[in-house]
Amino acid sequence: MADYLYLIPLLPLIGFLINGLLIGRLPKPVISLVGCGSIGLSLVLSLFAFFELRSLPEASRLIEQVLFTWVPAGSFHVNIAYLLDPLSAVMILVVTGVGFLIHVYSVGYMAHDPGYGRYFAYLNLFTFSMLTLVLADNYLLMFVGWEGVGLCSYLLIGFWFEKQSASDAGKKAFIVNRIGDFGFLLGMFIIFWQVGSLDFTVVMASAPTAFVAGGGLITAACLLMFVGATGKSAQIPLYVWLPDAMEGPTPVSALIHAATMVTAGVYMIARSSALFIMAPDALMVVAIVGAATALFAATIGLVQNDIKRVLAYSTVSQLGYMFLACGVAAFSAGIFHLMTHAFFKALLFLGAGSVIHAMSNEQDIRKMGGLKKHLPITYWTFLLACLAIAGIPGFSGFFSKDEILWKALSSNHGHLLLYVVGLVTALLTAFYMFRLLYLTFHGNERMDEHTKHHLHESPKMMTVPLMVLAVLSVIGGYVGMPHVLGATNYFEHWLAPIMASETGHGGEAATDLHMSGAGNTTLELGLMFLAVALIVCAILYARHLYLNKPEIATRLRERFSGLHTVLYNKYFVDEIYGAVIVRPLIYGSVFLWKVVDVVMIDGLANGFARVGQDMAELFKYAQSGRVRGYATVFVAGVVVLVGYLVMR
Amino acid sequence: MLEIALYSSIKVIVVVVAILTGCAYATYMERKVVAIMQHRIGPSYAGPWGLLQPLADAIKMAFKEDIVPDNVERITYALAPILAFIPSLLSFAVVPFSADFSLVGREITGVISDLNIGILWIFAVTSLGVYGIILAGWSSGSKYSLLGGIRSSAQMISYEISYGLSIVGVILIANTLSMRELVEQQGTILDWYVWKQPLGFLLYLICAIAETNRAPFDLPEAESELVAGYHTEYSSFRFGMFFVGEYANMLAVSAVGTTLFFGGWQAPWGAFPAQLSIIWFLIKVFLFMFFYIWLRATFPRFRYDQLMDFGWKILFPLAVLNVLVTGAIVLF
Amino acid sequence: MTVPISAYLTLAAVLFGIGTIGVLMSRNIIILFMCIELMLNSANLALIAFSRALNMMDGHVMVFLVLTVAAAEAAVGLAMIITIFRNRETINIDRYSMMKW
Amino acid sequence: MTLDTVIFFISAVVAVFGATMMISQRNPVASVLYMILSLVAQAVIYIQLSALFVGAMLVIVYAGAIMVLFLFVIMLLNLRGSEDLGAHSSPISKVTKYVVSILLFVEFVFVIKSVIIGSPVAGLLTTTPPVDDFGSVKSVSMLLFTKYLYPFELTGILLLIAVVGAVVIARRDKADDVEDTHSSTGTEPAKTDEVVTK
Repeated sequence: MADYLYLIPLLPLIGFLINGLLIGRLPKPVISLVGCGSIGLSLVLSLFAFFELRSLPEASRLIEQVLFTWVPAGSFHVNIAYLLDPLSAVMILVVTGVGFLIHVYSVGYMAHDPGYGRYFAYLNLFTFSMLTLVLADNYLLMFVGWEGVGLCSYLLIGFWFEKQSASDAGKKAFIVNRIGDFGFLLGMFIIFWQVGSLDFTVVMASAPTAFVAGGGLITAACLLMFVGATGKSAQIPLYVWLPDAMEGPTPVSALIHAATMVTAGVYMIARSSALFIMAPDALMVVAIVGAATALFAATIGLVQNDIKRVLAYSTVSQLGYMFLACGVAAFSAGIFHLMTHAFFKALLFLGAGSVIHAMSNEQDIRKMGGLKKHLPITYWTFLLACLAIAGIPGFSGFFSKDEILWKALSSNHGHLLLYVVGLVTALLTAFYMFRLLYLTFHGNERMDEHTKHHLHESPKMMTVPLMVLAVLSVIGGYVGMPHVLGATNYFEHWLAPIMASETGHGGEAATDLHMSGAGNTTLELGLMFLAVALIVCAILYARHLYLNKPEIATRLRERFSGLHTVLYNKYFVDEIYGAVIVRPLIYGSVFLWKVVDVVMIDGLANGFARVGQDMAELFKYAQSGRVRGYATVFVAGVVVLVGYLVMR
Repeated sequence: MLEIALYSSIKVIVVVVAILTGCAYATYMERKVVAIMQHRIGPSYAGPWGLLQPLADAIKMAFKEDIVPDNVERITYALAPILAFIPSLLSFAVVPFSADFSLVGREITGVISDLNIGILWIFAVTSLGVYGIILAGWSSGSKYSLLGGIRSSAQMISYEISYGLSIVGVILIANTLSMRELVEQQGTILDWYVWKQPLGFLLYLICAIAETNRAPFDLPEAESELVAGYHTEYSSFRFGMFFVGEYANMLAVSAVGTTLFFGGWQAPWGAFPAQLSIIWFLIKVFLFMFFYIWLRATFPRFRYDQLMDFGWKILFPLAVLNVLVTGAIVLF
Repeated sequence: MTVPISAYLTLAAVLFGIGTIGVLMSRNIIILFMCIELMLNSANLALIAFSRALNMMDGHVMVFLVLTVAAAEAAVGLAMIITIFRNRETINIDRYSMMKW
Repeated sequence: MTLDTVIFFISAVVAVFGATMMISQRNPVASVLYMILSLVAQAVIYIQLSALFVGAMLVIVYAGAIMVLFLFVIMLLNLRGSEDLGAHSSPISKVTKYVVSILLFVEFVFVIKSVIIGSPVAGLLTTTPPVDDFGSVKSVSMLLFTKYLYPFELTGILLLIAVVGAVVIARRDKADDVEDTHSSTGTEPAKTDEVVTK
């Protein structure tokens, strides 16, 4: 049963090995075939696995495949084993599905890059790592994938390593991720210490007995793991790497920094839901950080001029949403938003890539405009994505976002403040997304003549994935329609068996509301309409500002120039980090280098060497090179030896 | 005890005298045979048919002035001819001349000493024979002599191995190292080991010629290249000793070859009066000597590199092959 | 036999001592080499004497093996001497001091 | 004085004389000759000890081959003992060397006196006659190819290695030859000048 499971991560690994070991020796079509084909096969297998899982009875939807024992150290026993359950099934579908589309898109996008083979090798390695992460059946193997995606993101962000900013961004991503990883590791240690195992099934099953609910230990473990999640999923305070990561090729941004890798943190928290549910304090932290990040990033997104940067902050903001969902114990809502976000954010990035491609690598939206007629497919798909992310009813983003907002208010862990922040963020999101849309595709053509001359719609290889993603962005949400609209929330139902709920029993999450009755339904519907109305207003205001009366925007900017500067410079967070953390670190390092290392350690080592040298200088005369001298010593030795034997 | 010593001494003296005479007449024989082969007459003035020529030579050598050049190593220079001469005499100690016979009521053995490692003795002694030549070449202080000496030592080392291996076949078949037993095993002409060891015999013959520095292997004294090689600086009696030593060596290897491959003193048909069996020994040795001289009259000299190549690349592998094949046959 | 084994052993010791002195004192590498051979031979003599005394042939085998080793040693050693002499034009072992610091 | 004693005495004296002369000669050829003398004397002692085969081998291998090799090398290098080996050693080191050597000898004698004499071995040589076949080729070979087969094979390998090693060490490289001729042609005039000025 599903014994092909291991093939799902293995195929990309094979693709990586083929492309990686034969770098520079394969023709481009072969590279493309290997790169896309391996992911495509993984996708097919994932679909098989998904349907196989679906055919099982609800209670036993869990397929575990143990390949071999990895670490057999006493009581510490770790397998290389893959676990397929509803959660990981969703994840592998998202990863392989979106990943496959992005691979295909990359064939067109990277067609003229000299590092074509390397690019696909990295991409495959990344997919392998991500699949390992989501399919792992224990924390340690998950950590392997976790580190793997970190490594790949470093490699891919710095793909154009000849560019200083790109390699800096790569390093930044790596280092910031490290900090988070450290927290994750510590959290893992606490879990192992208490539970004695790292297997998900064991941990989740024994968590209620191993930990005291709401106790300090479980809170610490959850917070530490959340630190890891903030690193990987770009939350405050470790979000700084993500906007810089836009230095990589655009499909990479789409794959890593929008659709898959950044969701690892959300996935991890959802995976550990049984633990988090026992630590309300940690959940609260998660919710607050998520909400704060969502708002914070959205405000920055308002004023950015780089098309990819806007999208990057949008990603950070949307990830905040997901954490908000997790923080109010609506894990399935978080995963739902993860999925829909993967669709439309990938679409947005790929669309941006298409624009950049057409604009000869120009990324500044102030120099765009009026691209609608030049790039019709890109425009329409981009528009669909914008509608989706803004939360217009009927599009996927609406369902997931609405669910999160409702849960933020209605959940046991929810709060009015969280809801308000979420709502404001939604408004801001709609606003800046349509600002982006209008500036890019509508209005005057502000690019120079040369670029204008070269404007062209992207090749089929790129537009087809766009269209597929557009379809997904639109219909992706219908699997999770809210009850209030009279539909069945298939998605929540699907995930219910493994998502911990307040009562500790699976399958009841859907009815887990502390308010009940018709009034409740009315409230939900009312809020839904309120949100939609506000969002539509925001969109219209954006249209007013950036399409009809651009001068108002300029005037606004001048009036609030102080605020604008702060926002434009991302609240000076990078600078603050630089002053508070990096600078002292450098001074400390210089001290260690100049004083401790050079003077003390090197001095000690050199001193030993000096002593040895002086001794050698003294004793070298024994090595006269005169054979007879050696022979004399030798014979003298024999004399002593025989003498000893005789006298004994 | 004393009696044995006495008889042994008598035997030794008889053998030594016989060998010296034999050497003397071997020179006569060589001159005559070569002369006839070259359509000359050879020595004919001293005595009937020149038969006293060796005596005349001996007298001449003994009375010529003994010239010792200035820059010779004197002790070595004096020692060299003796060293060249004595080992060949010593090797006769284990060669059986005749069957045991009784003379005036006494049992007389046909060998001076029947060592059970007779063949090894011969090898030990002949391996010492090279020192005469080497030291002569060295001590003379002349470059021709030195070249002769070096050539001789290299030649000896090269051919000694094949020489030793060539008779291993015989030893393997005979299962003894005693010369006497070897002869006794070769009762009739059919038992001669030359038939069982044709390759071994051929190798022995070639190596023996090389070991005795005879043509075509006479590079240490090659007249046309080195004047006279190792004995260029020798004259008078010392030269005579080299001269005699060379013939004594020839006689020794001939005697050993006879013993090993041709049944020694055994008559071809077997039964023969013991007292006269020495005749067959002499006949066979004579034939060997004749063959030697014949070769000298026939073949030109080897070039030095040819000599080395021949020794190492042909004789040595063949000798090893001979030993291997013989060993395999004896074993199975 | 009337000669006691101690006489043979003493002779071996004397030869060994002479060899030792030769090795230590001789500056001529060829003579030095021969002294080593002499020392080997003195050991051989002791082996032979013990063999005879104990009526065991094992000592003879040992001598045989020692002879082989000596032959190998001489071959390699002399080859080295020739090579070194080609470069240094000397057989004075004290001038073969290129192995020093 | 029995015959045995006489033979031993004479051989021992000759052996020691040869060895002593060997180390005291300046001329290596003379050294070789004395060495051979000593070896032959030792061979006589071997034979006196019923080691016929090994004795013969001693003469054949040492006197017949190894010493010829020494002579060959001496002649090849044309060493006449004329090279001034100088007196570089300090008196102290000279004395040290003598003292060390003599100490070693004294210790040996002491061992012989204290261990051998008085032990059961001491009398064995004079009382037990050699067993049949003692020291013959057959009996030595039997041991060699049965009990000591592996050491025997190992020494065979050692010899092979030594042969290869000797060839490799003593061979002149072709490239060296070319270089030699170049350099010799280059320096030849200078050399003749030197000779002339001398």
